[in-house]
Amino acid sequence: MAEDQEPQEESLFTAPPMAEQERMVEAILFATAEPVTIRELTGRMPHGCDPAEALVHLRKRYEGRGVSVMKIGDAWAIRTAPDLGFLMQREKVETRKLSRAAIETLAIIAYHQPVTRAEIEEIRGVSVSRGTIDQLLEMEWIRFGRRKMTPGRPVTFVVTEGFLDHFGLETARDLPGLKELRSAGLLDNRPPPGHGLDDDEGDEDSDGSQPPLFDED
Amino acid sequence: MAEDQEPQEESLFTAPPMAEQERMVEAILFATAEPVTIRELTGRMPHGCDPAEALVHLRKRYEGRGVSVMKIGDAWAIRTAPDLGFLMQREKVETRKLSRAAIETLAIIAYHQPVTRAEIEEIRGVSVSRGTIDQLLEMEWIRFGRRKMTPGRPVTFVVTEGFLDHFGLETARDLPGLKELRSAGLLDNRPPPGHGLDDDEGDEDSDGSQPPLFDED
Amino acid sequence: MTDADGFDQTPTSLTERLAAEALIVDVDGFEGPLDLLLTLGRTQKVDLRQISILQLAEQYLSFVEEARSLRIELAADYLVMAAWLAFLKSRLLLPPDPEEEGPSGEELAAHLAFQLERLSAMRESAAKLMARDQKGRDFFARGVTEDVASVRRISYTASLLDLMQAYARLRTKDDFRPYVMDRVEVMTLEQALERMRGLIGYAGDWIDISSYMPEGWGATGTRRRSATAANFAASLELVKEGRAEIRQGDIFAPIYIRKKARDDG
Repeated sequence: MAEDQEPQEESLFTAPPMAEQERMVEAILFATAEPVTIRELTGRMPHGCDPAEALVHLRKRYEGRGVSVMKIGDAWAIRTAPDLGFLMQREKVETRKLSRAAIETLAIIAYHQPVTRAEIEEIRGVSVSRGTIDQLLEMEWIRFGRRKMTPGRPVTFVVTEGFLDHFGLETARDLPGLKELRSAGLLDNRPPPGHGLDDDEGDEDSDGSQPPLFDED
Repeated sequence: MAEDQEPQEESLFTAPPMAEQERMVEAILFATAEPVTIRELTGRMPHGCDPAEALVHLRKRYEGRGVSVMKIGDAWAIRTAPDLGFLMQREKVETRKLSRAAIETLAIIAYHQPVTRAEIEEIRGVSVSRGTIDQLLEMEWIRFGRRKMTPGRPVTFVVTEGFLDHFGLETARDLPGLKELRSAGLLDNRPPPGHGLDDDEGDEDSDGSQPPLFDED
Repeated sequence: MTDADGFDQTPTSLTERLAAEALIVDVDGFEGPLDLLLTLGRTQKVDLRQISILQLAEQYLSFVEEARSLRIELAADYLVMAAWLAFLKSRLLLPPDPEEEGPSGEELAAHLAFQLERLSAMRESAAKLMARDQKGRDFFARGVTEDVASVRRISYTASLLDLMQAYARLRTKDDFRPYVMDRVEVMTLEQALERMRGLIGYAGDWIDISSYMPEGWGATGTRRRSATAANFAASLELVKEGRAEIRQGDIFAPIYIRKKARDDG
């Protein structure tokens, strides 16, 4: 144990060569099924390493290979190339079939996040059952976001890194068609006409004094 | 999914190019929980594939990388390169105070070096456990000095550079002398009669009958 | 489907009739009135942006009418929507009343169109999302994972003060001699201050003032109380003199003291 300290102490000043750092990142990413954050990589690699740079090299190295280096939120993981899925018949995991309500709710949360339950209901035109939200929470595809600064301070929902990982998304900004939806104004939170007069609704901020927290992500 | 069948049928006659086969083997080895035999690879890959040859290529590709393609029994798997095993540990450092026995022994060595074990025991009035000495040696705060030219030629202990470094001393002679200790108020408190009864001190060892194992934990 | 033959009183073409029946039979399958409106709207075979809200309102109202004639019970929210659409319809048909407050029929219709378009867009997005490659179906994570062992390394530490106190303890044991104090149970502020002044010089770090307790003063309640009080008073005195800093994280939390960095220069 004591001997191990020395090279580490030394490397405070001289980090291993980049090729070596790339090997280290490769080994760490191969060893786990979960995405690994840069922070964790930094913590596990010798002092002075730059895992972010090593990842750039590693990602390039695996381009077009049977597995690829993927970015998921702030974390990184290696995944098999999607075109080879047919070879993995045996590895397939039966995911619980989601109801239409659950799929729609999930999509609304992903595209509109952070979004309150009332907003989801407004979009779907129907109340959201507790079970739907619970199921998505349990699958760890959604989580609670911060509360809205509107009367009643309702909780919001956002999608998780597990969601991004499952659908192979780098960030929620990479959701299919997001840009088009936004430019078409379909992601706006447009209150019903005359709604501002209606003061018993807790979650709208049609009065101009509210800070516009909606589109922060 | 059904579309995937077709190329397989076709490939009865034309196997995919070797580079493609290599990708397939790579993806299978990556995603499978157990080492995979050639027989199984053959079964999973399209007809006409030669996984054994693909493995030769793949193995070469991973030479010197952070992971390597290894044969385990008669099956194949991707494993962390042996020299990178240390990355699979997350070190948590927990800082604890040295036991009273250890700190006293250390103090005696610092003030009286080079000092034999018998001398330490004489000053402490209690036998010094092997564990205490070992701990200090392991911490690299003390080391063996030269043997004393007295009968039995006992080994002596001295403090190390690491010790001086930790305590911010240039030499052991910089340690405050008895006179300074006294003027600093460190020596003016005489133990009251029945010092051993001092029950809010957990690690009392002034009583000679105490087995010298108390400080090992 | 064969049961449908009994409902020939509906004066519509066969295909229209079948479509309407399919809708009604499916009424449980609708995710609320907005979903039903969207389905009805699709039968207009125009882009949702060009949809006629007036026509849609009529379609909806006749759907509800039909359901009633078939004695199909509709959930309350479908009826609320019907009432609202009837109101909207009247607003759209009648010239605007300048006396009336609130949004115009056009504004309400525009918002409904927006809601339908938004719902439809979210449906499509949901479908696109589910059509993506998915982990565990199309691409896969590592099959053999290696556990990251949490190695707990214990690092022992001691301060110079610890070292000196330890040595002092040993040396005082040697020249121990009976000692009589006038007031055995009382430690005076002067005594504590004298001691602390000396000790504080060696400690650069925050140190719990209870660790400055003189040896032998922690045993009995009276002695401990006296020493604690004197130590605390002495600490405050040192802070007042500008020689030390003192802090406490919380009520009843340990009180820490450290030598104040000299800033008189």
